[in-house]
Amino acid sequence: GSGTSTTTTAEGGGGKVGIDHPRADSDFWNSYIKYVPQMAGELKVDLMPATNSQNDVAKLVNNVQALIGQGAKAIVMAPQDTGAIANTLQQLENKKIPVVTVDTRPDKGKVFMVVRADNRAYGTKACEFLGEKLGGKGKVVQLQGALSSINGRDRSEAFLECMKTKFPGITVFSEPTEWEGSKAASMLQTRLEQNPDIKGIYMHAGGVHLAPTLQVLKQKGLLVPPTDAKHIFVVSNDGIPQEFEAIRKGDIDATVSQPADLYAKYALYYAKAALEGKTFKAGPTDHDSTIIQLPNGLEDQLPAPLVTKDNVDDKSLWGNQVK
Amino acid sequence: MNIHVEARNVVKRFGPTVALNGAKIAIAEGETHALVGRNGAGKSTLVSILTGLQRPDEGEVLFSGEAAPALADRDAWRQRVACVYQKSTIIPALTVAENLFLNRQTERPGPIDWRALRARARELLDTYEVDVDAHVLAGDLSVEQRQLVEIARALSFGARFIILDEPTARLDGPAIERLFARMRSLREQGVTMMYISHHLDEVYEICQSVTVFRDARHIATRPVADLPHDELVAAMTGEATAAYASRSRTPGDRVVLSGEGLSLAGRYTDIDISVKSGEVVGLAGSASSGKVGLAETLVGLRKADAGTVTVNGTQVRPGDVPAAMKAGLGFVPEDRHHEGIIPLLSVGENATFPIARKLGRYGIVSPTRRRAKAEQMIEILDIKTEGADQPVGDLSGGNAQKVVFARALVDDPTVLVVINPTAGVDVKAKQALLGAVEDAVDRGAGAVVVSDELDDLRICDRVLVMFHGRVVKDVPRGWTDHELVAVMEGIED
Amino acid sequence: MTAPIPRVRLARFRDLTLVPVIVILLVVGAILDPTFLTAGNLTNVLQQQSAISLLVLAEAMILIAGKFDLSLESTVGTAPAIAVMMVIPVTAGGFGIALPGALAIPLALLIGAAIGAFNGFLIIRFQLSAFIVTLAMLIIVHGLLQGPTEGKTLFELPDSILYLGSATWLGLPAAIWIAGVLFAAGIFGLGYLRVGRALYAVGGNTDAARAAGIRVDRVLYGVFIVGGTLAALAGILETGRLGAIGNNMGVGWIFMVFAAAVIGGVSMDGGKGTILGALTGVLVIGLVQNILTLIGVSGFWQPVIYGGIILIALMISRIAGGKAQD
Amino acid sequence: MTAPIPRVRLARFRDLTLVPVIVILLVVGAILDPTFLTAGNLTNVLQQQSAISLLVLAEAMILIAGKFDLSLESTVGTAPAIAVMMVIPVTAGGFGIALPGALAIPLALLIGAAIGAFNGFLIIRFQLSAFIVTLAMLIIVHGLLQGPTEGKTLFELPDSILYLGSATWLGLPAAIWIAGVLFAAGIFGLGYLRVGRALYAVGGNTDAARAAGIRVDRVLYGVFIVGGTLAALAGILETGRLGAIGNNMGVGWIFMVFAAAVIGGVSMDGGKGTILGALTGVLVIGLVQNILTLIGVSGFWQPVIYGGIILIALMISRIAGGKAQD
Ligand SMILES: Nc1ncnc2c1ncn2[C@@H]1O[C@H](COP(=O)(O)OP(=O)(O)OP(=O)(O)O)[C@@H](O)[C@H]1O
Ligand SMILES: Nc1ncnc2c1ncn2[C@@H]1O[C@H](COP(=O)(O)OP(=O)(O)OP(=O)(O)O)[C@@H](O)[C@H]1O
Ligand SMILES: [Mg+2]
Ligand SMILES: [Mg+2]
Repeated sequence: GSGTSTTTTAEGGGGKVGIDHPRADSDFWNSYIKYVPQMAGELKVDLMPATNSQNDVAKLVNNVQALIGQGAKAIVMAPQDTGAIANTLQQLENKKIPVVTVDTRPDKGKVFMVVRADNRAYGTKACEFLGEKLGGKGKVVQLQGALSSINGRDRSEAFLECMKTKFPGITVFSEPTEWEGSKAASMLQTRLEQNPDIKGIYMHAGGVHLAPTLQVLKQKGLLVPPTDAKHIFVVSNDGIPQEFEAIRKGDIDATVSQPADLYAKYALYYAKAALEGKTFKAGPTDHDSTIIQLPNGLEDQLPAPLVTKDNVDDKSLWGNQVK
Repeated sequence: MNIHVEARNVVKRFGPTVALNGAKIAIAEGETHALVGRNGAGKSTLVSILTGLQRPDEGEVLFSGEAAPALADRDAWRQRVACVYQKSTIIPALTVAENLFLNRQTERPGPIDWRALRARARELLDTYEVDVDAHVLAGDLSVEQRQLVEIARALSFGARFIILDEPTARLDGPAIERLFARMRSLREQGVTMMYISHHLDEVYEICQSVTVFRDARHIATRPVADLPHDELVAAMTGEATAAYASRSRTPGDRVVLSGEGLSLAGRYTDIDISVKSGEVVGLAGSASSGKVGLAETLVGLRKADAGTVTVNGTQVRPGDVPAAMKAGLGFVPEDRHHEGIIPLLSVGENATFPIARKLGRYGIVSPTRRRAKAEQMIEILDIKTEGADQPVGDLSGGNAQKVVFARALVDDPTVLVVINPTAGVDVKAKQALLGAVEDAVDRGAGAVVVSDELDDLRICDRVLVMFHGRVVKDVPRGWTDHELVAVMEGIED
Repeated sequence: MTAPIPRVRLARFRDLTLVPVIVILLVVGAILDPTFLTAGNLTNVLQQQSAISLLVLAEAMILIAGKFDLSLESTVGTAPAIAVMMVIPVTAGGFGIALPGALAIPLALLIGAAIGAFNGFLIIRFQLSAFIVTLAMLIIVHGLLQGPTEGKTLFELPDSILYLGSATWLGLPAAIWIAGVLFAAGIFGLGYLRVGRALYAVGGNTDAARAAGIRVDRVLYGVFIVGGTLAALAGILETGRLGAIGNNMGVGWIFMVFAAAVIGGVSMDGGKGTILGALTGVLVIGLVQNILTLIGVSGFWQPVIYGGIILIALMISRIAGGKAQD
Repeated sequence: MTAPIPRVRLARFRDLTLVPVIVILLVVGAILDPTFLTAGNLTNVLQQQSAISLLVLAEAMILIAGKFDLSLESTVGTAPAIAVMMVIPVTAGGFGIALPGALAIPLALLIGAAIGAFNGFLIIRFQLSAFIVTLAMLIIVHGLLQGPTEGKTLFELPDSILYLGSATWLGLPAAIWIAGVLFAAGIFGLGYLRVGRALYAVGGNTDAARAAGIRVDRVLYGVFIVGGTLAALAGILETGRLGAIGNNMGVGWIFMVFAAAVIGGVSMDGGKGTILGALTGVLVIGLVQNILTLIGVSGFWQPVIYGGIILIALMISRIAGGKAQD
């Protein structure tokens, strides 16, 4: 186990773990969903059939109630609305059911562990990459996710903040795409028409933004190698195999690999640990991450490496493991 | 003589209602055959079966001795029979021209030549002397103009058999005359026709034989010449019925309804009208005389451009129907489908909307009291219905009209305005409805009767004749048909 | 005078065409999962449906009056959010007006009523298409949540607004009581009150209703305002249940609301349907969702099963109702 | 015979009530941003709208025939996706049937037609409410994309299906040509062909249409099938434009489709409106979106402005059209 864990009770890890998936229509989450049963097998977690709240926190609440009714002793969830889950967390705490949240950090209510990578760090990494490539001046576009999603907002705010402080010479256009490829393509196309001198793009979600962006660039004849002066530097976010493919081909330059496999693995790991009565403390872990203390629990901040042409073939990246 | 069209032993049920119960009809080639019967006797149901819109539950239809085509084969039906249905088949959003040539806009395959279509339509309208522009939207026409368009369309098919289901219920005298002239010339060309009307004198004027239906059954088929008027009525009603005798009375002094200086652009100008308690005032006029527009202003359905309306001493805000009703007005609108009935609601509810506030306290409407009141109205007006809870939409045309009447009378109005009150109602019902108007007046109400039918106007103490939006003459009781028509046509004075 | 009686009975039963569906769902649910028929689970189903059921109640009334309101779903989030932002401090995301916390609920209801009145104004006064007006309003009203909050969730809420959605009265969640009472009022009002019957008249034939002395515009304004207010109340209940107001609250509900109303026998063409029928529609939708959750159907295929069940319920409601649907 | 002439002219112009709005938008756009009036930008607007415009064309026809189809938006993604999965290898996410790549487009169109036919079957044969049937189908058809793909985006597409949406013909994107030709066909067909006029008759008064010998059921089946096929074609164009088929393709379009059709003068009650009018509706929506993007309105407030403009366009269309909307 991790260096910071201690077992307080002796009764071995009994009890079923209920899990709710946040949505079934994005590549990243689908990879996660696929990893879950695999990791449950490896970790020997007694997993109940998963529910899916389809990006609706009200459904999530209903699902959690049903899971408890069916005898779940620990819950893994990924609330996409981090406020509206407060009451549910309160109820779960009253029932002494530990909760592991994945990807998002609830604003209020007790959690046993938050398993996530730092979304603000994604934005900052993308900003730093683009800033350096552009030499601190020029114009960049960020294709945002949905503004009502905490992750989209974190990425967006961190990106803007970093640009403002570190690269004040760069102008940023922010396009709210609602995670829709169609909107992304239209907005990018329009923006490039208006500002042909745009030199960088940060996409919040490779799954939805990658293909439309490449298609727009191709149509405009801007899909050229970095050595060409017309090249537009593109940073993506997620780390799906297609992004790696694009990096290899030189179509895009980097992506932030959001660890779908580790999300699944450590979510289940901590759920099981909670049932076994283990507890954790802030500090570094045995898997290249750091646990930090939150007012309402702990958070294991998993590494989210920036993938470029240099490390795109790294076997440990989750995007290189799926098929 | 060859039988052109025959229906044998037809049974048609609608849920619990038996609309046709072993009914039959046989129409000889080239004759104009009347079908008469009381409201709800099943006439229109037979029409829908004879035109292939509905399948009979039992029985068969033969054209010239051959079995009728399959229901799906609309073209075959259209070659055999054309029809003016009782319910409008005009499509309001399309132009008159297109309505006339619906689904036959082109003579040859290929795109529609709109100019040619309009020309054809104009020609057709001219042939039938229908004074309507071919390119206006049918929805902008008056009820009467629409009816004329439907007739022109049905006659234009060149079918050898034409059905007219109450075509004259919405037409005025001259228009009826034009229709009859047309029908006579078609008959000369050997066209067979089935004619449905509640105006029995029309039956005698235009038809050679007549079939009577009563209670969903065939009662008699006779040459009209062999069947005197009272026998025909007796066959229809199942009992001897005397002709309606209007009553005489002396109007009171109190003015219960008055309009002063009323004008509405394009409809009527500078009208003064006043109706006393115990008085029936008729409003007559040929098409577009403005009588309906005026009546609708009096009841609040329309706002006049100028002038005031006073109901029972209260000056009513223009266009405020509830206020007029509160002041003591009851009225029957021109078109029962448009402003009369709410088809999905029950007979009882439709009849009692104006007195809903009296059927219970605290805004509650007691269903028991509503049903009791409704049953009373059903009784008084002799409405043929399964009961107060039947949706009005399921009633036959004339019975639906009686429900609208019930709504007008339910609150014991001090002022009664009825527009085309007997449109589509049978002889006996007509008597009941005119009687109901006179009863209300005998109880002290004042009434306005707007009608194209001279029979309706006979109960009036005086008739205001309108012509091109102005009252041209105030005709006292005792007029002859000829005199009144002359004034209406603007021939006299 | 004997024939009419069966007819009346039949007409009454027409509201209840979904009862067999509900019974089948209860049996199927009980077979598939032992938890299903427990009091706890069924209470959960009712509680989960209580907020959306108020929207169904509102939409059923609006549909019966022959109109349409898509914007209700946006009011669910916006009305309580704006009300809350008027009472909480700036630090918690408020406007800085800091009105007393006790005003949160009345304010929310007022905002809901105002949105309804504005819809009514555009539709009645300008005679605009209700579908498109309320579609535009759906977008605008949601924008009025997203704009001031800048997409953030409000989670520091005054206790007053949390109470209704989270309290328990006599062993049952307060939300169930509230929805139950309002549905009872709706059933009574539309069945026996003058103003309720006027909705049917207006929806069935507006011109005839006007000619029968009903103040059509007033009735329509009323129904839009009541609709908006009920949507705000739904938002308040949901706020209490979730403990916060997210930017997505209510988003996507409206389709389910229509589905519930229509399979419950309310016509999209106006003048037809009952509140009791709409209630059975809500219950069917709630039970289907609960069973799908309990048996853990794969999220990917869930929509197919779900949509399929709506279709089946629709067919049953059609067959039992006997008439073509509009 | 002199008075009628202005009336006819007016009736013609009624299709074009949105032209002043378009002019205003062009002027406002030109003032706000110099890029706006460039050929490049306007071409972009047309290209961006070409896929959704086909949906508007489909929906306008269905609305004119008096029906309703919400499921078109799901067909946009599902038809091309299923077709693609029938031609690509398992490794790329296919079914493993691996039909020839050239079949992708015909297959997609066929799938669209089949979805339309199924909608028609339920609505016409069982006389179910079109709104709710197609709502259920919206959910189901989207599930039929999400289920087999397990939510993954299809990236490896056959060239054949990418071609139409990305090619350029005579200097303009092929998608614009295709949409243009289909709109021209629609304007001609609904204006000058008997079958097109039959849509108006069916939508205006079904009984009257039947009495006039129009095969109502056949017309309705036809319009649903054409609608589904156009939606599939829209999906093909969009696939080419985006280079991949995501699970969200088409999702959320249907509201914009209705908004475009209705502000363009097509009635939700059937029998009224023209394809030309619908086209102006699409253009208004496209220009508004483009201008909002160009001037970079804050994403949070964008919906409010956007919804507001729809309302304004609706009012202009109402005032210029002169009649109450349904
Ligand atoms: N679609 C229907 N559903 C239910 N009942 C119907 C329907 N159509 C007709 N009926 C009933 O069938 C009976 C016969 O109606 P029909 O319309 O044929 O009468 P009619 O002789 O034409 O009367 P009128 O002279 O008033 O037009 C009536 O009792 C009517 O209520
Ligand atoms: N909805 C309408 N819109 C425009 N003009 C109308 C409308 N209804 C009737 N008119 C026209 O107004 C004039 C007066 O009509 P009104 O109905 O008052 O007279 P009327 O004597 O009852 O005529 P009719 O017997 O043709 O109904 C006529 O020229 C008529 O065609
Ligand atoms: Mg009849
Ligand atoms: Mg008249």
